[in-house]
Amino acid sequence: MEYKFEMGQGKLRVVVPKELDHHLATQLKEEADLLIETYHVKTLIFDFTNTEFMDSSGIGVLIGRSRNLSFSGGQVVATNLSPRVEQIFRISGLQRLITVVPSDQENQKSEV
Amino acid sequence: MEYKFEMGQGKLRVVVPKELDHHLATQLKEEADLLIETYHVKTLIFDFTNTEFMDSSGIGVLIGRSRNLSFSGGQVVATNLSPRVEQIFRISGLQRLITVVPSDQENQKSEV
Amino acid sequence: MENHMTVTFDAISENEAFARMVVSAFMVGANPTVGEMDDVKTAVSEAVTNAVIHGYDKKTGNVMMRCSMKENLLTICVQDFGKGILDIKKAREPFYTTKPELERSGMGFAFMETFMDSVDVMSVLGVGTTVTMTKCLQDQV
Amino acid sequence: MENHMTVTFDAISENEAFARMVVSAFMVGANPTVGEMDDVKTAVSEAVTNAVIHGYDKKTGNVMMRCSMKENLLTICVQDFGKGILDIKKAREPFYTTKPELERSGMGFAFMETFMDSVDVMSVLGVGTTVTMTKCLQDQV
Ligand SMILES: Nc1ncnc2c1ncn2[C@@H]1O[C@H](COP(=O)(O)OP(=O)(O)O)[C@@H](O)[C@H]1O
Ligand SMILES: Nc1ncnc2c1ncn2[C@@H]1O[C@H](COP(=O)(O)OP(=O)(O)O)[C@@H](O)[C@H]1O
Repeated sequence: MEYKFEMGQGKLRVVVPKELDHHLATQLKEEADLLIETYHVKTLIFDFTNTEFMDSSGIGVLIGRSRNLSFSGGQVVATNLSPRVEQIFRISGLQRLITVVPSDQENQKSEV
Repeated sequence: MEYKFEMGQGKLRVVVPKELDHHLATQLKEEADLLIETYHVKTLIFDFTNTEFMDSSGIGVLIGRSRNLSFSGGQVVATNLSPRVEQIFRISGLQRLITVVPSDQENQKSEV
Repeated sequence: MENHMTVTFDAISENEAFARMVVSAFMVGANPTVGEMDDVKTAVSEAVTNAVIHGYDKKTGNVMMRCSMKENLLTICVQDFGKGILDIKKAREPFYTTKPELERSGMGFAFMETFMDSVDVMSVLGVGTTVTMTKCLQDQV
Repeated sequence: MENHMTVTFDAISENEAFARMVVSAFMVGANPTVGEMDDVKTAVSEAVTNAVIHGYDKKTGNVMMRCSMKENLLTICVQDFGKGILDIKKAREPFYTTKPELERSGMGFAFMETFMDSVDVMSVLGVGTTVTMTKCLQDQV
């Protein structure tokens, strides 16, 4: 997995892999949680630029991180959704839990 | 399959599919033979630009066309071989039967 | 055209991607749309993941996937020989999961239903589970 | 990592490409080089084509392909339940073919041998043929 930090601002950007299924979701979860804890991440950004496939296992990871971060006053943001990933967000109701930010906007505002 | 003629000069250029196996070789053979007969083709050019895969069934087709055309004083030429297809030509000894022409040269000389 | 295929593989999470690739390779001959491909891959991914996680837990086992194509009708059957489902009706409810500790969303069956035309579940405790799904592919002209 | 897979499919020429895609999907987890992928795809293509053309002629039937990966050793077994081979030694000779009318080159077994580390042929007349091939993939660092 690819990660990008912006330290001091407590931001972590996770570049989601090409296919986010149960196998990769398990890996992503473990690695991201370690970084979140170590660096006191407050804003977790899932960048779906490279993601062509996501199933319900991916949804579980996003909901889980969103819940964990909300306990510590943080938030989860998703960006660069392909039409397919957006459809998955819509069907599962994920949009109501997680802020989806259009790519350019997110770049301007957070500059991560 | 994709075909290109240069009439009057008796030339037929066959754009070989991405994967030349037994299944597609059978198709290619039938279609090409019909054109060769109909248009009295004397030079048959196999253009491997798009070809990533070829097995021994492909070799059979090339040898067969080469033999048929030599009966009528024609010839078979192959061009735009990828390193993999070149390797297959080398291993099977196809180079000794069929003229392999570098892409640019073939374009200049025959202008098909 | 008619075609059939059966594949059996180890119930490990690495093979979730393998199953998706196999079903893609099987259906590509029928010239499906990209959307249809994605739908089927998602449904297969859900069914195979369930076999790995719920059917076998962490135990070794095999997953069997059978596919058939008859004209435009694709039928996919994903079978495991694992622990089986106690209450199929409850299992199919959206958000219902017996493994919240693994952060399962409980959306697996809901996804299969969304992306396929029909989903049928057969299960016997201690024997295993079979999920049969169909999808009618659009005629490509 | 260890992994296993068995796939059975209709003996039709459309499935030669399917078999190549399945073996690619199976071995991709072992991180092979592009050259290794091409070698294995070619060998599988030869064995499956032989099952379709020679094993079953124009008759219907099934081809079974079993793959296993143990550390870096890939083993592939392609089996048909067709007419079998009378003289295996002769069949393996380069340029030998019993179907020159189909413009077979007689290079199928030669290609399997070139691209794999070992090729083993078992055949019983009227029962079928099993070709077992192995290839040791290079360790990718
Ligand atoms: N193959 C299976 N074997 C045993 N139990 C299963 C199987 N598939 C599904 N289940 C049960 O059905 C429940 C709901 O499945 P699903 O909707 O896919 O959600 P999730 O996988 O997120 O739990 C699972 O939590 C599990 O208890
Ligand atoms: N699966 C098979 N069943 C029956 N005969 C076979 C099989 N595979 C190969 N053979 C026999 O071995 C011969 C040589 O095979 P091969 O080297 O692959 O060349 P080709 O396929 O071009 O004939 C074939 O012509 C055929 O007689």
